[in-house]
Amino acid sequence: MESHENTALPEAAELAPEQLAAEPDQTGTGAEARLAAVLEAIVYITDEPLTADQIAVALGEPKARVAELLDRLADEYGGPRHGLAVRQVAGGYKMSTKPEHHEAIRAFVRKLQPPLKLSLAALETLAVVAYKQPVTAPEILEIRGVQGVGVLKTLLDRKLITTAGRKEVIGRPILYRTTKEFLVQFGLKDLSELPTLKEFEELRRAALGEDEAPTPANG
Amino acid sequence: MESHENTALPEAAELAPEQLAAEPDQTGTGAEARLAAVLEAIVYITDEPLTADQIAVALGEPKARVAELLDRLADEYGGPRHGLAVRQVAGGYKMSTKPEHHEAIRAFVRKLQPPLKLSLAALETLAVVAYKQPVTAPEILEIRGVQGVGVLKTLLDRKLITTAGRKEVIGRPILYRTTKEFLVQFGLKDLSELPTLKEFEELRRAALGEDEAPTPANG
Amino acid sequence: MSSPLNVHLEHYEGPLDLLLDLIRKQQINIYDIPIASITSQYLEYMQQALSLDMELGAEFVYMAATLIHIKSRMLLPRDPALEDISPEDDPRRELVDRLLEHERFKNAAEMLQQKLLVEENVWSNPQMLAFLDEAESQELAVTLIDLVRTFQQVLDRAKNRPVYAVEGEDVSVPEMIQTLRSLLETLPARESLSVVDLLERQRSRRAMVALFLAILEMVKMQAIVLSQRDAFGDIAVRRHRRFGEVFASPEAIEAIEKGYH
Repeated sequence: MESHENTALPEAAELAPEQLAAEPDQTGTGAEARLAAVLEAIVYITDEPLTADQIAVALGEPKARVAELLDRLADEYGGPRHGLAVRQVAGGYKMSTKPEHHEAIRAFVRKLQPPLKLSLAALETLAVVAYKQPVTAPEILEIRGVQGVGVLKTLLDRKLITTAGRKEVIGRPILYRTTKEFLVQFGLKDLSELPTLKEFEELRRAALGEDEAPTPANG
Repeated sequence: MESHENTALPEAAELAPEQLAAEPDQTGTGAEARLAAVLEAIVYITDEPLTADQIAVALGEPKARVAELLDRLADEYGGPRHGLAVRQVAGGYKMSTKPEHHEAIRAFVRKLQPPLKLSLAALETLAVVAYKQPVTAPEILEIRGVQGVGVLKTLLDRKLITTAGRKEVIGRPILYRTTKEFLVQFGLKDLSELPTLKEFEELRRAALGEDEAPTPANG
Repeated sequence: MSSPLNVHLEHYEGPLDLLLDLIRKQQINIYDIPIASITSQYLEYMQQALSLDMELGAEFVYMAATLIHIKSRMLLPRDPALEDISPEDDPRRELVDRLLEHERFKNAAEMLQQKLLVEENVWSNPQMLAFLDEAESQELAVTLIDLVRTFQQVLDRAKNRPVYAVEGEDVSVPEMIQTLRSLLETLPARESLSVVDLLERQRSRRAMVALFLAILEMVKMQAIVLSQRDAFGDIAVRRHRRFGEVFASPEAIEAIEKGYH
């Protein structure tokens, strides 16, 4: 229950000394290397280019020294072994990928097998199909209370749902059900492994009971 | 806003090794340096730790070579001159700042991700899931000796645990296991990196045996 | 003997936490717990907690009973002859095992907390977005839990949706009985419908009320049977064995129609 929200140093030092202990040698090259390391981390973490002056002031270090180390950092990353660059942009320093690798990176991102990602509308529709299957498009609309048949196509394209005949009512609408791919994506052996709404409700109610509502005296 | 458009590379659509090397020197170290650079860029941009295998497949490069270069990258960033680290987390590689510079960096961090606040009850439950997985809610209650499954929902909501089918006993209770997100949030390479429960026991016994000092009142 | 609890009453998550604290604070050998004094300290804690209106779960009471039981077993003299034939386990054994197991997980929780502490001081700044299509970046990585949660939210939304007053959509109780009747007729024997589902399918509050009354009427007519597996669980509707009989005579429906006009 303890709060480590603000700087956790005192505690931290005793908890994981080798990882968090900051100080050791402040002299000579040790301090220099340390400042260089901090500058690298700062250039990495900030999204807006910061000037050497801004960084120096915030760190309480001499401006000349900071500027010199930043330039050295930019030089080092300039070498061909690095896919990253530290460039001067708008008077400040900023880390980014090198332009000559952008095609490679973009192709890489395209080829990545991403985790199952769905828009909220698609997720809602998938959830309705999963729990109400077989189910028709009008029934899905009815439950979701939102228009949007486009997402059905998305789900069909992604092979997460498929058709399952027609419902014998007026208009004979197509029925939809989830696929084997759906089971694979959600790590299910079969549909009976889907948590029931009741189970989910129980957890939710329990969570409310424990976290918020003060339990009445003596149960 | 940014100029990744001025790429000199022609279509690097399929990332065959020959195509990756833009410069004339196609042999030996040139291609190697280029792959190393691309790997650095990839580790920099990805939001989720990717395994060497995933990266190798997407790049169409030999796995062993990619793994070796990634390890070398991690080694290089391990040095004290670097404020960044390439760490193995959740089986993959992830770039981040080093923990020992946190005080200096904190001032520059814009989007402070909210720290993962977990109650002691939640941490205990998480520990039980981590060590006993896959495990059911009743089994967790048994070990903790406390009623209350509400924390399970907290952990599910935070994606630290997920369901893992059902146990084939009466009632078919849901099984729970920890997620990749759990490894990421706790900075674990994989589950085997957790100390064994026996080790905890030994630590405690050693502490009691050598040192008769009263255990500090916790709090 | 002074109690370790005198200073202030700590809050314990459960009885195992309380027992462990008693044992560890007094540096008691966990393999040889003086069960009589621990039991009295435990009961003293419960009494104090009670007097302060502190909430203690049922598991605290259950543990008290367990402690007293162990204590009584330890007091009972054992026949030495019998002891030779089948030596009895230490009555404390099971409790000690549970305490040790619990303690191991408390330590594991502490270890996890330390790991979190380190991670809180590490920052990442992934730049993936620049390389993603806009559509992709708006999508969410989803898991099974998201699926259930989303479905729950859809249903909640459906329940809270403003009821549009659709003229002519409103149904009377007799009409609803007919609807239910045809739904149930096509249902395989022994299968049931969910009342929650049926209610959710109604488009207006009036229709929901009509459905509800229709169900009650049909129970009275012995046309349907309601069952509920768990308290607060969903209610299932299935055909009564007299289902066919009831609807064979038109009088039954007529009587209801009169009643609602």
